[in-house]
Amino acid sequence: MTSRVELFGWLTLAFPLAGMMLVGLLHRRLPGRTPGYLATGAMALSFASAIGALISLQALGHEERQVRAVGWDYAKTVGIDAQISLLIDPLSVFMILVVAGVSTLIHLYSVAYLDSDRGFARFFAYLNFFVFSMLLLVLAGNFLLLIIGWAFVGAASYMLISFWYRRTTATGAGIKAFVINVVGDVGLVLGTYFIFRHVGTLDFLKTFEGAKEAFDPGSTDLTAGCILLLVGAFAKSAQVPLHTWLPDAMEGPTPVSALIHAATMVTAGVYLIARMHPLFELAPTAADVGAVVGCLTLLIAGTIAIAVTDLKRVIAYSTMSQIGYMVMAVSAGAYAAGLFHLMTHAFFKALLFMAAGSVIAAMAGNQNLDEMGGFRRAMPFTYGCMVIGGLALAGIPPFSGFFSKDEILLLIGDRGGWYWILYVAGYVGAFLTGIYTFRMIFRAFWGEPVPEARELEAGHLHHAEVHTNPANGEVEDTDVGFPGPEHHIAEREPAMKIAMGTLALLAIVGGLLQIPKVTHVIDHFLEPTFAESALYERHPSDGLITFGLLLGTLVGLAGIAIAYVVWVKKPDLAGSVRERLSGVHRVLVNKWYFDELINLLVVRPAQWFGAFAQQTFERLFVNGVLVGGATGLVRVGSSAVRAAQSGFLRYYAAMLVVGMVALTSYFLLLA
Amino acid sequence: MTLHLSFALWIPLLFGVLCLFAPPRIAPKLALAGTLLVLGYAISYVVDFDSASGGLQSVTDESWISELGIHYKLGLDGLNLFLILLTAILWFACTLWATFWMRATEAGAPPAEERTHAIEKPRLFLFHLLFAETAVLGALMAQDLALFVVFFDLMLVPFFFLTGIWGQARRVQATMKLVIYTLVGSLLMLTAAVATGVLAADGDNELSFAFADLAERTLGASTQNWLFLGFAAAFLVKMPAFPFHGWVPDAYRSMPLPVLALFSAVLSKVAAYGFLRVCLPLFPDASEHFQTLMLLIALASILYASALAFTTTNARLILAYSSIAQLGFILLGIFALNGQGVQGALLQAFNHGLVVVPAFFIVGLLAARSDGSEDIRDMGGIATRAPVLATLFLIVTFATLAMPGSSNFVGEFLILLGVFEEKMAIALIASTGVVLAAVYALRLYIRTMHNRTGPRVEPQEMTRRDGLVLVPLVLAIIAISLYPQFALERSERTTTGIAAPAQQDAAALSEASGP
Amino acid sequence: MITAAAKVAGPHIDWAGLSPLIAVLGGALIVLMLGLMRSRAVREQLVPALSIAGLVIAIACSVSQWGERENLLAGALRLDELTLALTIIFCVAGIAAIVLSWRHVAPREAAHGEYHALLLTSIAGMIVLVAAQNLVSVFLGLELLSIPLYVLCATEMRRPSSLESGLKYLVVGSVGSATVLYGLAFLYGATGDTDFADIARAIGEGGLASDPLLLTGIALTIVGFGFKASVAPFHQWTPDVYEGAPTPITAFMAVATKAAAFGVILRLFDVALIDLAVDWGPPLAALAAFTIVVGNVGALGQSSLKRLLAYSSVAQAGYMLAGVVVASRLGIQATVFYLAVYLVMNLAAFAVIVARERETPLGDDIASLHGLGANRPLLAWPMTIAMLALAGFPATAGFIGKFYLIDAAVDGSYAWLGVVIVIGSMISLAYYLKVVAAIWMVPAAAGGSEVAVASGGPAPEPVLAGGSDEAAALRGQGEVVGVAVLFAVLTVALGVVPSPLFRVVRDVGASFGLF
Amino acid sequence: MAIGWYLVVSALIFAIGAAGVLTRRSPLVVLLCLELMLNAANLALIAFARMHGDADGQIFAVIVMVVAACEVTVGLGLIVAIHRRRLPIDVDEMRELQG
Repeated sequence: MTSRVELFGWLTLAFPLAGMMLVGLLHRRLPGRTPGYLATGAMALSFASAIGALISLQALGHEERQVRAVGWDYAKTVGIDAQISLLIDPLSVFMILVVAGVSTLIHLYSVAYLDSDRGFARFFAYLNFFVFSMLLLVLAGNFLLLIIGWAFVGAASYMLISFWYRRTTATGAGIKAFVINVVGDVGLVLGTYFIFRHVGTLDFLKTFEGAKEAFDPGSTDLTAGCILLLVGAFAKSAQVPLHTWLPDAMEGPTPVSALIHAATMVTAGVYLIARMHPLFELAPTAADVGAVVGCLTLLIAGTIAIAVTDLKRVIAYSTMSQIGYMVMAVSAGAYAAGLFHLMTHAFFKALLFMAAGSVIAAMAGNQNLDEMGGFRRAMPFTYGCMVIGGLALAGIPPFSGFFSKDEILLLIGDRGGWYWILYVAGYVGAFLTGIYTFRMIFRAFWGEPVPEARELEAGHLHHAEVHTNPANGEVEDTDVGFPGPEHHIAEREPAMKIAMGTLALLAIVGGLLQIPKVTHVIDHFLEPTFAESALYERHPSDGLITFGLLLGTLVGLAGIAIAYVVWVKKPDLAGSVRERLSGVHRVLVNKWYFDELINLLVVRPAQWFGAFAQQTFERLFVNGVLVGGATGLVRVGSSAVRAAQSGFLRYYAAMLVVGMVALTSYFLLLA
Repeated sequence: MTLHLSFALWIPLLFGVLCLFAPPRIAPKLALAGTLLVLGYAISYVVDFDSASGGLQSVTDESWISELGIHYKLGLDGLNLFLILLTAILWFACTLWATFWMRATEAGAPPAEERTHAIEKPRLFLFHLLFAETAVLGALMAQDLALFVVFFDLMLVPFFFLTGIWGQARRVQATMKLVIYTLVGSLLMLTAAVATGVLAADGDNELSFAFADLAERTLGASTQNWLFLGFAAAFLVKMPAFPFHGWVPDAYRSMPLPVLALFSAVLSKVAAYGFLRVCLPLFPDASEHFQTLMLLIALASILYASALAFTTTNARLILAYSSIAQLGFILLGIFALNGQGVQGALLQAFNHGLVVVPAFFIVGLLAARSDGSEDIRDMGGIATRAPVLATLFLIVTFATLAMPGSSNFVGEFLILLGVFEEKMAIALIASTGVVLAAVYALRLYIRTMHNRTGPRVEPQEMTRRDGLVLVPLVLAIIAISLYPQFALERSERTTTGIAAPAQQDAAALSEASGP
Repeated sequence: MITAAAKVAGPHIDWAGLSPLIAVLGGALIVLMLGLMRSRAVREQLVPALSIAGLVIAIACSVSQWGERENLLAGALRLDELTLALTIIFCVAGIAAIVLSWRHVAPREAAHGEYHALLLTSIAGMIVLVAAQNLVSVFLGLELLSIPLYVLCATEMRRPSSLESGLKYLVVGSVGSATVLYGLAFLYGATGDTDFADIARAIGEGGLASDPLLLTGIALTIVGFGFKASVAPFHQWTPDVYEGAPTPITAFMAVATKAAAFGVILRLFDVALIDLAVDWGPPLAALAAFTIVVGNVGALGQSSLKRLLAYSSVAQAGYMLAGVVVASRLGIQATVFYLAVYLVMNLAAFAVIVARERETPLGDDIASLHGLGANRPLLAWPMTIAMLALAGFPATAGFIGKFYLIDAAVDGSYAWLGVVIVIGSMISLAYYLKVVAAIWMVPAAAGGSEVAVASGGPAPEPVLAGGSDEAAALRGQGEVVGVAVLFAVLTVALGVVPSPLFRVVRDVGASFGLF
Repeated sequence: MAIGWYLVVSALIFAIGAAGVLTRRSPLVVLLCLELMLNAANLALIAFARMHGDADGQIFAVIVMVVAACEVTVGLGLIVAIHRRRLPIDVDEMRELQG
């Protein structure tokens, strides 16, 4: 029985890998869209095996639903027990279902969306590789393999962000994302050291078993270790202050943003915290750090999202803020709720990105909200999806986001104590969510139709005659390394329609899995993983529940209302508000100056040191003192000796006599 | 006693001499045959190796100079096994690469990309190349201190010629600087070696330089200290470690590619190997005494070299400095003085060698595509027409920056873990080196392969011929990344044995210092 | 009567023991006579041949005498392995010098008979000197070796510099001998004996340890012999004389004179004055260090090869002095070993210089070696090997020699002297490698015929112009190339299988009965 | 009579000889001074011989005289050769070889 679970686990991993290999090696021979369909097929199979894993796992007894599948010894030496081993338990199965499922749809979407790109095959090879890495991450059975998956997704994200690699903006964003992710990796590694040091094993299950004995409560090592793990989580999940890469990551093609920077990779941090819950529960301080940072992030991101005018960046910041919710949740012990929100968020956020992609396509690659408007009539389907996603995001019942978000807040509120602050902040965040989501929707779809919109209504998809990089306006050709010449919108691409439709459906009904007092599917399913957790499955009082649900709804609606007033009813109001709060607005537009801060604290000093080493230290010390000094000394001696070699015979004789006298007198002194 | 180590050791020299007299058409084939033969031997060693026994295997022990107690003693153990394999692999690869350029020159009218590095006087070149292999193998196989010193210094001779005759601009000054600078260290080592033998013999028992005998005869702490420094000087310069890297820029700029690849991939490893073979077992007290100093030097090398690497714009130098940083990590691992550190260092030595060679070759190809310039400001956008090359380079880059999943990562993981257990602060600081590595490695990749196509750049895919060298190397990287255990399990017994003595008196010291 | 006549028997003379000396002196007389004959064939072919024959016989006799230890001529001379070994060295050097000066200008200008006779006489003087165990015979030998050399230096009478070197050598040399003589006088005065054994006994009886006479004597003898061995600061004649003298004679002096000087130093200090080692050890060590530094530093930046080798010979004298300082059997063996090694290395180098002097108009300028590697392997390789050997690279005799010396130094608790030796070698790399670079890494265009035209120097024989045509060159001066190759091969051979030489020096060491 | 005086005298002669070698520029005079130095040694030898009352020193001295004669001969020969080449008879002019 367990063997079948293992088999399905491996298969889930194997298919994307195979897909990548196939597409990568055969890309020359595969005609037209076949690479895309090949990759999509691989994903579908992977999803199927994930379901297989689910079924065969559920078939197991309640206790043995934690299956270790060992591949081979990886680094089993001098006290280290690193193996290629998977841990297949409800949590990981939950994750692979979400990941594989959403990925399949996004692959399908991309088949159409990137149709005309010269890097079509490469794109799908990367995409498959990413999914493989993500699945590896969530299936990893020990720290080392986790770190590997962790880094692989980082690499994949880098490759996809700078997929249009001839755009300097894209490559810049790519290296930024990668380096920050490496910082996260390092955090993870060091955290692992701290834990390994006491537990003496890298395997998850053994670690969790051993942890209680190994660490005395409140042990500083454990706290340090957990905080370092959090560093990894923050870097990956774009939490303050390691979030700056995520907005830039929007340089990548829209499906990438949908898959990696909304649905899957960025939620890895949430998964990590949930996976490490036994450790975090032993180190409450670290857990609190996580909760607070999550809370901060959701607020900061929410505020920024109101100010930015780049369509995709709005969604990116909303992603940050939603992940803030999840991190807050899992750090505060609301594991199931956090993961539930992770799932629903994957649905509606992917949906939003796809819709945005469709709009951007209609705008011929232009992402600026200021230049959009009035697409409502031109793109009804996209509009519909966008609205559904928006409602889900804003947490309006009965859409999925409503249930997941509010459950998080409920459980946090239920913790009592200072968690009330987080509770309140959560609702503030929800309010902001409503505003920025519908600001985006109103500005893109309502108001006066822009020329592109009119052209589309006239039945012709706008194509820019000169292709430019929306970020910096550089002129581009449409060769490999740049976006392809044609654009594709949902209205005209069945593939995109299917993908978006499915997700829209999920975004609507997804919430029904876990309705307070009614259904507890997720709770029950995940229970084996969190069996020994103290914080799991608390039941808030009915009063709190009803109050929370109401408040959540109201806050969401209020946000939407304000957005409506400001951007539809009185379009000039926005301007005047901006005038009045110009200071605040500047801070928000500059994203709270985080980039500048990091520049000042890290990048500049490093560059300065490099320049100093290169220009000054090398020249003066390494070559000057060490090399030059020695050789100089020898040169001086040489010239001295050769000067003494004057050629005067009598002088030589003199030297001889002098030496003689000196030596003799030495000996006589000896006597 | 078995002879086959000696075969592998002398075959290259033999074939080298043959190359010298063979007709020009045959010579390259001869050289390839020789290196291939050695590779075959090396593989057979790995296969036959018994990882269960910690001791020496397939030992050859003859008295060479009985009057000086110098033995011609060769042997295999976990320390040198994979370095020998590395040497064999890389020498074959580089010889192959070199022969290509020779054929090109004989064909005459070299295409654009061969302007940069065509090789005249191929037979002499091959002789020196193979001579060098013998020297390196000798240094790795030697189980006698004096013999080790002999081969260690001998290594430099062929490289002196290879750089001086076939190098690029300012080659003579560069090669002079290289040889003198590195020999300054080696000569100090010579004295230290002789002193070790003599003082260890200590009059009563007769003079012997065999490692086995020396390890038994323990020296006084103060003696150990200055002897240790003598050896450290040689190894640190050769590695090189900060601040003894003054010779690097000139030498790396002017060496011909295959030579450069070998120098940076193998010779530096021999230096690191020297620490493991000589310093730790023979001077345990001194190793303990200087541990902090060496760790700090390693740390400085990592950070400083990384800083240089992300400021310089010469592609070769970026790789050069990255190697210094990598060697810094290896040094770090060695002087963790515990099993993890040494294991990691050894694995990392193997990995880095395997990675840096294709890296240098790719840089060569890139330079050829950007009108011979090795300045990354003149490159860019090459990936547009060279997807395969780009992919290979991407893999190599990721390996270089020790991305988890690469064997390099396992190496660094073990190294840092080892140091973490000994000196936590140093490990924490050193870990920033990993981040810096990401910066400069990706910078190199992006500035050459990505971004807008440079004005003088003519992107084109690599030829099948280049693939013949690059692809197998990359496959090897992937293979070891999938199963590093393959190397680790074979070296474990020896490395733990080596780290043991230093650890013991580390414990002794702590007890002494403790109440 | 008859019985009376029978009573008056001459003193016992061991002719066999004297045979080498007799062979050399006899040869000298014969060639002197033959030199007077008219026929060119006799003078130019037979005379050299006969002198070589004489030396060969001398070598044969010495070999046959090997193992004998006895006093000759009423204790004036000592026949033992030291004498024989050094005799062989002198004879080999002499043969080489004769071969090199065959078809050379020097013998043509000074008539062949005289030239060779003087050479042989000087060798005889050396033999006497190293065999001497009596102050009188020491002085006799010293002058017998010096005076012919004064003349030989000046034999290229058409070249002013030759005469200059001759006179310089004569004057400074005479000051040196006067000093020695004065020193010997004091030794005699202090001990009342001229025989080494008696002197040693006298000192052994004590009371003389701090006798000013004795110590002054020692000081003066050190100066005098130091001068002969060109120990700084008494070395200054060396560069000038070496440069001015005919190259074959320079080669002979460089090797043989040094050997003779060290021979007598060993005998005097390690036999007669051994008990005062504590007194003369430190100053001698200081002199050695000073010599090493001065010699190596002075050689830097020399453009005349002979001058360069002169300074290098100063440095080498410093190395060998280290072997004397330690006053141990190991030291003696190391010194003698190094003398033998030094012989082969230098003769190879000088042979090449002679060859190039004849082929290019550049004389012994380093530029005369440019492009040698490309065109003249048979000259390039010997010179390269010689230089690397002098620099002490492994796999050459030079390395083993240095190794042995350092071994002796450390063993005699003069470790710091060992360090000085290697520091000296570090500096020496700069100029030895410069020569190698000139051979291999500078194209021939830089030197050769163009310059000949430019400088308007004596036009070289056309067939040899530029020296590109190896075959013609071989016809032109095969014997010189032969010498070069032979000694180069010996250099490498002794570097790889030094054991035979080790056996010889062990016997030599054993002949000193007093350790 | 004390040996000391002899030694003092011989030392003086030796010094004078050395000084001459150092100061005089004509090779002929230099040769003479060399003779002085050698003979200083001779004086010392003979004095010591008297002191020890054996013949070794005196034999030694005799031999030294012979050798000295040879040395001078060679020296004179060289000077003649130099003169023949029309080169200046002055040790300070002979510094073609230097450095």
